[in-house]
Amino acid sequence: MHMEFASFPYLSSILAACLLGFGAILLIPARHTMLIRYVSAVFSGITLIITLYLFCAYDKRVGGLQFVEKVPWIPPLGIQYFNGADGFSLPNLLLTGLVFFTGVLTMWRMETRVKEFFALYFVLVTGVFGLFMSMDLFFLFVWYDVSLIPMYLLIAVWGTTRKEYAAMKLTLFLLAGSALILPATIYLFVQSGLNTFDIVALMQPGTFGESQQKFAFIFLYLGFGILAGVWPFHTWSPIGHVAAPHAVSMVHAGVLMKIGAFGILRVAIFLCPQGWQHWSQLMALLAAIGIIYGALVGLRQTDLKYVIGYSSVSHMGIVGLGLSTLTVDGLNGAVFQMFAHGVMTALLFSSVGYIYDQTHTKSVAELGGLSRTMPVASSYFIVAALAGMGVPGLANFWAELLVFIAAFKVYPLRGVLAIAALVVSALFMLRVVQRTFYGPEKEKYARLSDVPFGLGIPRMILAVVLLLFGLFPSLMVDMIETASIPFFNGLPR
Amino acid sequence: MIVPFGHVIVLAGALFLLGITCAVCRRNLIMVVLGVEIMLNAASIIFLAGALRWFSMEGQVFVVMVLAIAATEVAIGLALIVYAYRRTGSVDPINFNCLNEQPTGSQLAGFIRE
Amino acid sequence: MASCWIENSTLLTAIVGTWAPFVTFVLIMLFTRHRPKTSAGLSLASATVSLASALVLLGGHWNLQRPLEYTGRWLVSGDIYIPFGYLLDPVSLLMLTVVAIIGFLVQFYSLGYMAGDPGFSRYFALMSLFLWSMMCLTISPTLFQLYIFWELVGLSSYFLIGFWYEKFSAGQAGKKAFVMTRLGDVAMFLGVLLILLHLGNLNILEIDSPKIVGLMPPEMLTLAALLIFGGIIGKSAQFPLLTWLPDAMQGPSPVSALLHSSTMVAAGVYLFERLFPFFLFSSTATTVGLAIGTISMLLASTMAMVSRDIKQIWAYSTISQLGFMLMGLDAGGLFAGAFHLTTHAAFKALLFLCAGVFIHQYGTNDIYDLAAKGTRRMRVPMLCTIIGAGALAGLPPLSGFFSKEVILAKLAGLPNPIWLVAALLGVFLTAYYAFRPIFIMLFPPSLPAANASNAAPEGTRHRLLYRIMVGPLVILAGATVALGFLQTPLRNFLAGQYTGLTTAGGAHLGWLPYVTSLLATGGVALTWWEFGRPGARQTGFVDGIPVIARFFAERWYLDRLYRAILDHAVDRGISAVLAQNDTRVIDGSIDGISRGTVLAGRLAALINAGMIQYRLLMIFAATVLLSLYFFF
Amino acid sequence: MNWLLFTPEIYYLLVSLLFLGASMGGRATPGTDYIAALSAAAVGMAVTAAAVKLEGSLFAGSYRIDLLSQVFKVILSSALFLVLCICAQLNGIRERHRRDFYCLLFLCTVAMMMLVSSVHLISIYLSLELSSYSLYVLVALRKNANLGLEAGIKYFIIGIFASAMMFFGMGMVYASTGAGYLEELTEVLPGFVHDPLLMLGLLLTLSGFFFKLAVFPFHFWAPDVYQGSMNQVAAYIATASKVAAIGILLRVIAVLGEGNAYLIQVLAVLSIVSMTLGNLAAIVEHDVKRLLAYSTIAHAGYVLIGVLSASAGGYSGTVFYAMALLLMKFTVFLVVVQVASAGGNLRIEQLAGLHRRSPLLAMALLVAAFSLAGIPPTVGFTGKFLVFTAAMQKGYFTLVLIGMINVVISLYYYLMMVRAAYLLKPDEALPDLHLSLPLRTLTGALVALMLVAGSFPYPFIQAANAAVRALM
Repeated sequence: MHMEFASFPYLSSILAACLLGFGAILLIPARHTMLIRYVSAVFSGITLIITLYLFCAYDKRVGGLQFVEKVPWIPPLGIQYFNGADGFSLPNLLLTGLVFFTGVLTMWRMETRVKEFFALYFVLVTGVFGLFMSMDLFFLFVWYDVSLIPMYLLIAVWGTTRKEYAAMKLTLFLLAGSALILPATIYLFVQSGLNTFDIVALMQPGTFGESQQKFAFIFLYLGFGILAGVWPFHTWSPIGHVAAPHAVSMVHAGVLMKIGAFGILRVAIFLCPQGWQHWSQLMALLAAIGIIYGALVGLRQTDLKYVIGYSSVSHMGIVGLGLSTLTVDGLNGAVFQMFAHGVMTALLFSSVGYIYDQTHTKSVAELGGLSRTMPVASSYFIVAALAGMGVPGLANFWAELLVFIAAFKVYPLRGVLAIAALVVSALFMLRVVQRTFYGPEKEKYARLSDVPFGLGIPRMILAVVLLLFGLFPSLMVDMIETASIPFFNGLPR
Repeated sequence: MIVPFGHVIVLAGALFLLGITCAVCRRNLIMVVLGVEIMLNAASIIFLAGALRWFSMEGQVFVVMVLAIAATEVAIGLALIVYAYRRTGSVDPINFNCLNEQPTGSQLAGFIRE
Repeated sequence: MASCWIENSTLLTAIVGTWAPFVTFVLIMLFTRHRPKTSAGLSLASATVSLASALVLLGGHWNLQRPLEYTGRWLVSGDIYIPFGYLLDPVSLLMLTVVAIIGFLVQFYSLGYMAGDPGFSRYFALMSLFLWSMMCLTISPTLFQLYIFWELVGLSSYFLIGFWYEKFSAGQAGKKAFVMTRLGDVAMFLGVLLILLHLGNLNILEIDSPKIVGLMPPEMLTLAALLIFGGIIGKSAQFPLLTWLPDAMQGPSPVSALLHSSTMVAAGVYLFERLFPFFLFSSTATTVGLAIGTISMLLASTMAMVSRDIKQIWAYSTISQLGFMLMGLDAGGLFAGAFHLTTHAAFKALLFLCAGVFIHQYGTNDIYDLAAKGTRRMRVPMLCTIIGAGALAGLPPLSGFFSKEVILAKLAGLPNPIWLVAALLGVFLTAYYAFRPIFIMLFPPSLPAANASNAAPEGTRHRLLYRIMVGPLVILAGATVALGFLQTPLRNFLAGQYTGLTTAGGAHLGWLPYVTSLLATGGVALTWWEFGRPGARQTGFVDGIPVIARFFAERWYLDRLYRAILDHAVDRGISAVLAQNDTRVIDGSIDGISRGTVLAGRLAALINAGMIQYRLLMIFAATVLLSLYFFF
Repeated sequence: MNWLLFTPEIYYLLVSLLFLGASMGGRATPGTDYIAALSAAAVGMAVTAAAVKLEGSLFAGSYRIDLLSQVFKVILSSALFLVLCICAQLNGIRERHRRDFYCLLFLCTVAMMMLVSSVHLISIYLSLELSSYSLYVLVALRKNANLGLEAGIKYFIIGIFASAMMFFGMGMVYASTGAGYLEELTEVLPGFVHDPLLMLGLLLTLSGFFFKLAVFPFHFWAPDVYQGSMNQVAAYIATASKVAAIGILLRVIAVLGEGNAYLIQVLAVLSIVSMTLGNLAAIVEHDVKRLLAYSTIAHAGYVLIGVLSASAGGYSGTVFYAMALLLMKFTVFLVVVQVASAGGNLRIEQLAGLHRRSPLLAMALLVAAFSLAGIPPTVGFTGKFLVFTAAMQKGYFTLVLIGMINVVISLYYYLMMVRAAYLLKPDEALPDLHLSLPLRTLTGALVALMLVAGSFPYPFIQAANAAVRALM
């Protein structure tokens, strides 16, 4: 067996931290809930630190894949345990670390079946991490499924509204996506004739013919697109968001939907660039519809989480639009948007989580005047809502800006439609803010307490991240460019 | 071969079909078993035809073997049927269809529908 | 940023001046939320710094030959280059100074006005946020930067309008303001993108240079100009997006004074000034702009004539005056617009601050109520209001007279006389509505007993607050009077801008000033007749025709129209249909598939449920089918 | 003749005869009998494992010992051992029938071992019948006679019907080619590809294996038999019997080989219908065993995908799949046997609250269900992946796609089991389930094995490859 490690296996140590955390949680007796929480926080904190380190340690001048780890896994089929990080995956890894850690803190006060919850949560995140770092198609698929399956129990056991229905729907939907991905993956493997699942090897120009690329691309696009909330395959997501417990909503909207978009990028676009060019019109159309549609439907929603859910559909449409533009800017914007939207939704769900824990309702109509009782919790929500509206100074603005510029250049009409949706998204976000936080204080909520400092930490982290990348977008875009520009230069013209 | 091979095949096929008809149509477990025996015999005819056609003894060995097998089969079958007759007083296959209570499925369907 | 930014004193001044408020904002939000005094001190200090730096910059570059531009990399993605930087030229320096001065005065005033408010710290943080974004907007060298801060001033406006968020209507008004300006912003964004598409970058100086005509086809240029004008319409509350501004008066009065009269809403006009040559390249765009300006001016005037709310009257007058500015600019008078912007900033801020004093004292916005409670006894604010209203009405020798005169002269130079006529009508109406509240407040039908409420509030604390508030009034009143006489130096100062540009010089008509002042006086006189003279019924001539009065008071039913569109077409229309589509069609078909699967499952189970022989038959049949497959 | 080659079979036959003798006389001693059977099975496993490297042929070449057969024999002997592991409480049958039960179980295992070694039509038919007869009786042994009897009769009738068809088919094959040995068939087949008689004969011949494997349309016995027979027997049918059927199917298909487009197409049709029908029917099923029967039918469809790929990869994938099936099916049955400790049937709702009653069993059920559904990183996924890859190499994209869609459908009912175990609250509080230490170890080991073999499948794939090499 020939192994290859470029340096200390940082990427594997992220996975190891997750798995060790999982094992530790399993070993702790279920009644020591506090210990389980601390263990979870520690291990998730470790992953955050490693991802942060990787994000900073990545050498942007060299670019390309770094922190590579390669171990043969199933040699007859050319399957390798092949991890690497590049400008596309690092933002997502960082995002996962952030959401993971803050998610654990958000669920600090949860009391039911704590042990099982955190164990499953760790499994979920392991899959997500694995997917973002894997450069082997087989492993990528494995991680994809690993990250989906715990969702069922996480939602069905700890969820709230229509939880079983939502959990079943979500699981089947996403598995249906994988039903499209796996055949296409194997198809590519077989057609390449290279007997390898190595993405780097498969993405060499000329590996696949044009018709093969077109054929495989549409399967991969739709398969991953389901997870990315591409219209009209988005309906699982608002329902899932609503039903899931807060931390799971955070991971779900913040990271899981990114998996879909990342899959489109890493698998579909990397391996089938000609297919990408062929289908980009369709991608742009679906994305533009998704953006407007999500915003307009969000306007009608009365449940806080539904609102966020539909805003996610809209925002993921922006990612899709960026991916469809076939430009560097579009890719930059799309990846940036993955990150920014992830942090933003995580912040939204985290805030809603706190509010729900206090008031026990998510209905916009019942809430009101919360700014008075819990100004800090409200301001976190408002910050995230502003980010969602694309207000400058927060990370989302830049991402959307890049995508819109690219889209406007390439698809003027669809670009204009998408940009017009900014008004609607502003309208529905502000409407929620207005009805939930403004207005006279309600008697029944007058006695609720604001976020204590400790519980505020996760939201603080997320808000600071939003602001940081909002003020210094170069930090992110320079990173993404190390991947997007070489990728474009390598494309066959 | 005196009789053309094709004729033997047709004969065997007809016998086989007869056996199947017997097994499918008769409302009596014993007759069902008998029908299957007829099917076996039809197969034996084919083997014999094959043996003659290829001048090999294998086909006849088959037939000998299957005689034994058929005997075993009938032994087990009759044991079961007699046992069944003792318990239920009937050998009508229709009386042996209580297992598959119709799945209601309404609960699951309702769940899907919600 | 240029590597030697420390050494370059101009740049350093600019950076310190613009970013000090931001630092304040962050400090207040993070650390001093619960220490109002510290927050106010910080905020005022940063406003002082900004003011000082703005004055230094203005003084240091009074004789600026060509624009100074400093840019540094902010974001590079692919072929998009977004710099952050500073563009110092007469237009931006003048605006910067206006913003800094009024910002400083209003913050000082707010010490008194907002004293004791639970959100005191938050207020100053938001004011600093606004100041920062407004200043950065002013000195933007690229349209990107301008757009970014354009959005940010909108954001601070949203928060400040909804400052008293417990009042439901305040939050609503903030939302309305944000969304309506967003509507314009989207248009502007598209226009910006269109320019980017053809020009490759968004440097304002390049956009203003004649080479753009070669780079953009004329129809594209017109389209871009019109789209950007959409942004101006939104921000400056012009027709048809004008209804948010009166509602924005839900915010505290100093906010109205700073944001919603003198600076933020003027940002639209400022943008026009920035892209002045660009707009002039497209005659269609200027004509549309002229029309929009005129319509807004007249429309707002009519609305102001019937309103009873003092702040709303001034808000309408703001719309109307912004319309005036746009008319002047569209007529080709850069100086006309800029000068009126400056004088308007002074006198409108003055008016709002005065109104703030009244409201603070008596707790009502209604002019009749105010009159009945005895505003006329508050001598200084009353006098200042009269000065401000005089300037607004264009009475000589107040500044408003001079700046309006410049605009009218430009309009007179246009071939079509209708614009001049409309503008003169506007002058008359302005004088009428400006003095209507004055006379109502000066001559209430009955006065409460003289001692019941003293002119100056009692108590030392109250007196202190009152003094704090009155201070800026006096300064602004002085400015209102003085600015008119600074016309020539300002004209010379601005002459450095866009030197290469030749525009149709305004006709210098000797009779115009007289006609203007006559009309203004006439307006005032009519008001006096209706409201001021002893025994007046204090109802305007419009009130005599209820239909029209109602029409005006309802803002020409524009608000209702929008509401209806939003409620019926968007909310209950498209949105509802789409939501239904989501649950019925998409989810429905998915649930249908699931149901179908279950149904198929039941069928499949049925196949497996028959008696033994039936199964044998099935086996046989299936085998026969399969063997048939062989033969065919 | 080298009788050493025949050691495992002889061993199991002897054990079976011993139990036969014991059943004729002496009082029933359940405890001792159980220990004896279990240790006999354990020893048998060792014997079979020791014989794994043997090669040769017996009985005039009609019986081949090679790596393939030996690997399958190891799997079969471990299946027997595993099934005996959960026979500690044989509440399903009368005490006096215990020895008969063991006797038949061992006898059946012998028959299956012979089946995977058979290379002549006669030996195939003989061993197939032998194994079936033992099972007919085993099914009918159930104490709750109406269930067992009905299941037994159904199994018997459908079984003999299918075997008659098979025999008829063999006759046609023989008559048209004159070949009795599989090897001979290999040689003569290319000349007869367009002979409809032969094709029909082959199809009918396969029907016997399809019956064992529960492939449509020969699957009709499965739901009733699983439901009617007692839990342990159902477990045995679901594991050992399937493994043996897969083994012999591989041998036969390897002979029919490539280039037989018609047959491949028929297999593809059968595979698709089996998966779809099985999965659909399972959706509305509430009886766990019946549900498992349908899932078996579906799995037969997946197995066929590997078989019809007719390539080394497909065969080795199929062998891997057989091992995977044994593991995961058995794990579910272990849970069923433990939860329904009284020996009755189990409805899904009765799994309620399992995660409290026994977290270990709940987890085993969870992992096994996901493995059955084919979710990574479990062994079920790896098996499916191998099979699908092989099919794709032959260009059967649609087949793989349909297979994946079926995975989605199947996930629904597997999730229903998981849901019951983790979500539902039992109507009345049920006592905790205490497993004995060996059982706990066994359960843990099974779970670990499913995960490990799923994540590190390479050694297993190597073994499967080696076994398959005997076929090529």
